[in-house]
Amino acid sequence: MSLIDLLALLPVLILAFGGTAILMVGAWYREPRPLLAGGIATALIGAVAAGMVPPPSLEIAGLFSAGGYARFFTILWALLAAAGLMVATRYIMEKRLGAGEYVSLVLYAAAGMALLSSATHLLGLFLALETFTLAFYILIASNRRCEMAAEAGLKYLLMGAVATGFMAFGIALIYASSGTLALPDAALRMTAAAGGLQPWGLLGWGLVLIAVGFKISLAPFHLWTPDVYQGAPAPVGGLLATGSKGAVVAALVGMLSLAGPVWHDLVDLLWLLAAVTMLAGALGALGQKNLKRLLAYSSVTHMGTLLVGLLCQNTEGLAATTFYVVVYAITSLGAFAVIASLADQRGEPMAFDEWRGLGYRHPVRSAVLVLILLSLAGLPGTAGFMAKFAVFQAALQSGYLGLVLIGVFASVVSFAFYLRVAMLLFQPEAPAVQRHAGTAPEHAVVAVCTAAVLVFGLFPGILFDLIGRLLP
Amino acid sequence: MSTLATLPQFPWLSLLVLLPLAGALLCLLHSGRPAECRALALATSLAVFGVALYLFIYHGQGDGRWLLYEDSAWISRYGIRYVLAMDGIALLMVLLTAFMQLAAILLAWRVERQVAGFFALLLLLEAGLMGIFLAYDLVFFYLFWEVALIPMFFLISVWGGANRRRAALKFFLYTLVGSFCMLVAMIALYQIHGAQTGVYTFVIGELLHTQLTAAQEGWLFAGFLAAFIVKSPLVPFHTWLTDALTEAPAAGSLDLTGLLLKTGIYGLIRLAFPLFPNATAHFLPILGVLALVGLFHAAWSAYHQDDIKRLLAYSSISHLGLVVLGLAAWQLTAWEGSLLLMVTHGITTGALFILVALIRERTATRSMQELGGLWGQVPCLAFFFLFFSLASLGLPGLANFAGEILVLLGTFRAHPVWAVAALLGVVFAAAYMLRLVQGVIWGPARSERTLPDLTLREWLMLLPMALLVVWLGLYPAPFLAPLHGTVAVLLAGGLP
Amino acid sequence: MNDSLLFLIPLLPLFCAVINLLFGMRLPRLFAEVMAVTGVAGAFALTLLFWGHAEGDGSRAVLFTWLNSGTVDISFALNFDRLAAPMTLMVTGVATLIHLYAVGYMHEDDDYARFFALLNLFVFAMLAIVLADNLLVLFLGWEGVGLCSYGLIGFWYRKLENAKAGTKAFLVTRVGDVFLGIALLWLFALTGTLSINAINAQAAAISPGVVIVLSLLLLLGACGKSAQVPLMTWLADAMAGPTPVSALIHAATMVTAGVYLLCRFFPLVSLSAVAMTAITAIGAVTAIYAATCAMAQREIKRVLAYSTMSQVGYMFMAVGAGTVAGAMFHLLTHAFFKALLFMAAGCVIHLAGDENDIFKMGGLARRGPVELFWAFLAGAVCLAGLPLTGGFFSKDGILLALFTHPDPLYRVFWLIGVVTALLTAFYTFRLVYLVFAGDYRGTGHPHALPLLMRWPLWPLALLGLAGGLFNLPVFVGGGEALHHWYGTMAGREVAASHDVEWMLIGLAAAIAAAGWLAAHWRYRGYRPPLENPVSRFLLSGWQADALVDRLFVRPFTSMARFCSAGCDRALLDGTLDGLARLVSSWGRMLVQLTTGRLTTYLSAFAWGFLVLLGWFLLKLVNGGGH
Amino acid sequence: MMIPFGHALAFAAALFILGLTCVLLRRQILMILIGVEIMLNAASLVFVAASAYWRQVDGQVFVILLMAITAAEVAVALAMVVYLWRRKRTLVADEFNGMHG
Repeated sequence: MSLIDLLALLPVLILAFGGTAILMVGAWYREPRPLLAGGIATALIGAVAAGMVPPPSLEIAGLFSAGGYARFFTILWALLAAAGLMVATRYIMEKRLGAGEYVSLVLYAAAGMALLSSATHLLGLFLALETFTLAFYILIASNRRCEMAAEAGLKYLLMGAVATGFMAFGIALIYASSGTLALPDAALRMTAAAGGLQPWGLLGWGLVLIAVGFKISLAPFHLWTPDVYQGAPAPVGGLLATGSKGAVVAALVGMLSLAGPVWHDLVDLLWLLAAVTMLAGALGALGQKNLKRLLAYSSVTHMGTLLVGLLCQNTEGLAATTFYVVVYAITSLGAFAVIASLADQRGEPMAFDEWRGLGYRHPVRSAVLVLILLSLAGLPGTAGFMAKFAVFQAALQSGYLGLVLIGVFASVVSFAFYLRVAMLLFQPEAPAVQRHAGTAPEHAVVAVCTAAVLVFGLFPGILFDLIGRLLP
Repeated sequence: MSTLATLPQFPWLSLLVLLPLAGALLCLLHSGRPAECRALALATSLAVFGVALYLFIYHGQGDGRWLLYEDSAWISRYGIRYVLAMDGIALLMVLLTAFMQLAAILLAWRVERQVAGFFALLLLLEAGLMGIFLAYDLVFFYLFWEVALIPMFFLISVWGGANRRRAALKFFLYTLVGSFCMLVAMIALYQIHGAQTGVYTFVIGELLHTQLTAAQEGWLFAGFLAAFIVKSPLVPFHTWLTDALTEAPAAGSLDLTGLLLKTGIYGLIRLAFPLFPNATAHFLPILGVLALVGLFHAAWSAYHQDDIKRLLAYSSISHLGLVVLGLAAWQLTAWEGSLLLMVTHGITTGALFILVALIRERTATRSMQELGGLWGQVPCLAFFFLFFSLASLGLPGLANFAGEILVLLGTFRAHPVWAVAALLGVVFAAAYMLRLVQGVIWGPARSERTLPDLTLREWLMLLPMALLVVWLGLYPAPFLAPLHGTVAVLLAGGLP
Repeated sequence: MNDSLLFLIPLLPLFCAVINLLFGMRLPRLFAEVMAVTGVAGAFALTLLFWGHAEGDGSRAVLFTWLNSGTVDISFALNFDRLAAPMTLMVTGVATLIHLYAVGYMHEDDDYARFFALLNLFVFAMLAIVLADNLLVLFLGWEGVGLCSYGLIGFWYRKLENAKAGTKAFLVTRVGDVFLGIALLWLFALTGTLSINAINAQAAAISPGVVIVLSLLLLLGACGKSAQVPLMTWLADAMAGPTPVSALIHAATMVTAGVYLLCRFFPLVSLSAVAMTAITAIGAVTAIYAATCAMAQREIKRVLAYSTMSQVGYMFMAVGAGTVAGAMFHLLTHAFFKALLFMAAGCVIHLAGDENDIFKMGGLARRGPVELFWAFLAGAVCLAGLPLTGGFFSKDGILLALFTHPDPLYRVFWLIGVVTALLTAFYTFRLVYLVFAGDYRGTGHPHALPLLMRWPLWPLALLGLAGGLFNLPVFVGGGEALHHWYGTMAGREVAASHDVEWMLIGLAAAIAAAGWLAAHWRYRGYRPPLENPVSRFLLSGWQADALVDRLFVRPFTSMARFCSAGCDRALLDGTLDGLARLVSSWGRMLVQLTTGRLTTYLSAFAWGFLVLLGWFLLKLVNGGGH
Repeated sequence: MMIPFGHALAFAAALFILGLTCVLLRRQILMILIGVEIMLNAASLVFVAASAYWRQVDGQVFVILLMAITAAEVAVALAMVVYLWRRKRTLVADEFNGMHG
């Protein structure tokens, strides 16, 4: 690896080495505040580095890209990590967790996600994916005093391990059929591959799809999602819902923009997956009595909708998908941040009973939560609407009317369950108990997310233009 | 596009939308101080009314072109523009909205719970309605179309009656299904137009001349129709309205019946008809029959109600059936009648909803079985009740009659049978309205308690409405004047 | 004088009505009363003042444009012509007297402001009908009188029955209004105008079939307002209102509006023989129907109500027989004597201690002031058609017109008219005997009669008795003044030989005498009312209410129940709820997959894998096929 | 001489299925993890075989890294197993079903 490569990799290196440094310091110095501040600073520096330091080459060791697209997501995930840490501060201190470990794991995860979003090689993809997945295994179960966290950790771990198996085998088959792991070629050569091997390659892509399906919770690989969301603490859940899914999707978008044709063969499968996922998520959320589980199912629907965008196989669809990912990440993070900011010694408010009438105790955050939920549902004026609009637009352009109609149905159902929560929050008869007032960093994250939801909702042009320039 | 677009002018239309929005934000900032919120809301809606009145007086004369037009780039990626445009019809609806909103604010004066939220939602609703009436870009229109639902949803679900949550969800989801159908149709139209001309735009005026096959046009029209018919609402898509109106708080019912319902019909006029002229031509007979069915069905159903609010909800549906019938006749006079009737219905039924709220405040009931004899107890209130009931049943000289007779005169020329049937409906209107009056204000007094008659605030709400009802009934010309040109253009299949 | 000042005639009562409505309760009682009387009396005076404007083609006044849209251009316009002028004079004149009477009648009631406001408003609306230049203004008045009638019938609203009677009146007349409305729309579509004169002028150009239908529609509209068969059921119940109301609205003016409408459109209606026959037939049926009902009634005002229907039936027959002058003549005399009868009946009820039942009266000639008896008797002889009274001449004119009509069918109508006259004489004197003869049978305490309730009877009595002078037939030396006044509007010239005329007059006199004698024989001494099926049948107005109830009201209410409960609640809401339940049951089924057990999740993974494999194999097979 | 590539693939596929079957049928967390290891090994096998087939080194590099990752994963997994055992005194996967629905 040359110096140029290292320089190009600088943002990720900052995250990784910063994480390591904080881990080491944390071994001796157990005061959480400075460690967290250091972590946040590291993440921010990483983001700044990704934004400010122009990469000397657009390609790193043939594994990763350092192009605008990759850098954009690097910034996004680094910022997300910073936000995740800000939200986690109180959690770490109240639960007396090892701050060093926590911070370093989040930074590692961010590094992994950044790498994943910039992978141009199946090896890089695999490595990056495993990096942040491993971090999440630990993060989810990090609170050793919590029964649910342990259970969630176990479920995510075992499922993740099986997914890794599928992923590895899938990549192996792709390699076997195409003879390369570099991304455009691995897909492109498949069509040209010797007749006997081509089906293996296709199967390989299918297996990769299953693994990806697990990561981004496509039905029927989504069953772990509600349990893990519920069990994981909200700060981790926020990262899990946004970063880990977003990074995978970002990688998919990158892969697709490089290697279109292979998807052609997978279209019917993806169509089915998208349809089933949208429906399963929406319908599953309908009967939920727990906000975090509801968010889990809602993320399933969203991933189904994303898949519709991916299915379009054109720049329109990819741009829409990218927009969707960014918006979804921000919105979702906002939701988890609100939940985390309300957590107190009773834990996080989760069951609907705990939310009932909370709007009268904490009007601002409840209103923000309603706004975020409406954005998730896709109310015009919020970012969520523009995202859905873009995806449906692209899908209609590509002739997926059926999917759009299913998506519309899912959206209607989504509105039903989001609005039920909104009503719950402002239900007048039963004022809820006072929850935590939240800390400044939490409020800051919530505020930024809210602002982003509105700004990207009313002036989506900013983000669209950026994406248009970045898409490879 | 109009040449007006190039002229520099004060952005009155944006002001109409932004003023209430700003008022809503200010209200939220003053939460916890009810008196200030009330004053703020009142001041805002007065200002909006002032602007609307100014526009009516100084920009109300037109020969069918846009009276005002604002245009600037917004989301260029999808050719979505920030276009606000006002023609005669929009002007009338804006005026009605501003006027009714004043009444709604006054009516909400006595709300005690979460005052800031209530007024903020009312003002947000006003902003949404203004946007619906003024937006001239499909996506921009859709934005307001949906945004207006949210405040109403919360008004119902938080401040409503016993079954409020169910009603609110039903209201929202029902209309949402329609809206989504419209959204899909909008995007499809956008793409078809873009593919044909290479110009990807959502501006309504530019989409006007898209070449569509019969099947395409039919499906797209159906998509738009789904949204507007549910909102109007035409039977059999009306059950959300009866529930929502019954459960909504007083000011919510007022806005819902007086304004929100009009958006459906307005959408038909502004979007569905001009965009899909051929499909419209095919569909008009069906629309007429649907309208008639609605007129009768609602009138009959109204007769069977005991809850006076529900009765009024049905009466609204019945009246809107007549409005739609006028549109279906596709006749200048009928259209102008329909539009006038939209306004007058808003005022008369709105006033009745106000009165129901006042009665409810005094007697704590809305059941006709428990009411009666109010004339002896609260004569002024009862007088207004009688007055607006008579206006509602179409007594000549009062507002509704002017609209109704124009609808009928116009409709008869095109479809005599429809007009005759609609006239028969008038008997039923009298039947349920008189049953209502009989149940509420005549008969022996139901309680010994002395009830307070109208207060100054209540007079302030009702008296202007009553005067307006008389004015519109006897001399609607100023309100018809802005319509002549616009309607003629619309009937010819164009837009200003 | 400026023609547009004509508007003062209707607007003066309107102005007073509004003042009374707004401020009546805050001002001294005297002020309200003076306001009310002034409004009507002023209108009367103005009518006299403007009388000259009616000559020739009359005068037209336009106030301002009411509706203006496309080809529709309708103004508030009045037309004061030869047909309208006498009617205006009668309406304002009778109304003035009745208002004066009402001041006395209401002097113990606290709700006087509403009463006088409505009464004045009524006069305004009635004048709008009479003076209307176009159909829409006429319709305004048409509905306006209906409204006032509604408000005044239910004036004592605390008794729900009164309010219900008002509602019934409004609804039944509204049914008639629908037909008038259809005619209005159709006429506009045909002629492009709503001006009555213009329509009449163009009437000849309308195809005959359409004319028949239009005429029948107008007839049905008239039936509603004038309580003719089949829309007659409301009038008897309308007697629940205060007596001045019955006198003004339900005897003298509003119920004759239908006749006036037909006269207004006579040029149109007379084009169709079928329609004319229908009008006559309706009139004849109503006349005999109402007369039979009146014979069995027990309440004094109901007797008079049925007699009103019967007499209006005569007027319809007159129109049908083609003589507008005859119809208007009877309309005027009837207005005088029937108002008189009602007002006198009001006095009677006062004296009998608010007792309505004539079987619980008796002997009132001695108990009350004797002048009351004479006033009542004056009205009664007019109604019964005793020779030389106004009613005699006007009724005889109608019978003559029927008799001389070229169509032989009209002889049947004439016969019905003669029989009705007999019945009329009988029930009129039945009433007189039961009320005034014999001993007092009631228990009520008489109220004092204010002076204002007594003296307005005299001018009316005079007008009623001498009313024949207005249109005295030529053969008895009269000049047929009214007929000549109407000129071209008078309708068919009724021509018959003097022999026939004398024969008919003799017959009429004989019939009136026969009716009186029969009543004298039956009721000279008091006998309790008959209780047999026939009398019950007649008492209930031939069970018309029950019939309407069964034919219309009950189907309507069950339809309403079906629409609301069956269709909306059960069907539509049921479907929606079912859909919602269905979707959420899918949700529940799906959620059941999330068992919480890892093995389930892993097997879901495996199922997904299997589907993939299946799809893959399918692809392979298909791909191999190519 | 080389083993035909097809044979290697078939064997690896069989191994993968075996591993998957193990994952699906066993209830013990440890056994499931072992199943996963078998699946990963099947992948490694394919990589090695393909590497030989395409005469490239990429596949072998992947195998090495795969081993490393597997090791890391196993480390985390075993720590988790110990932790779970301490909490609940059982390692049957289905016993951990506190959250569902």
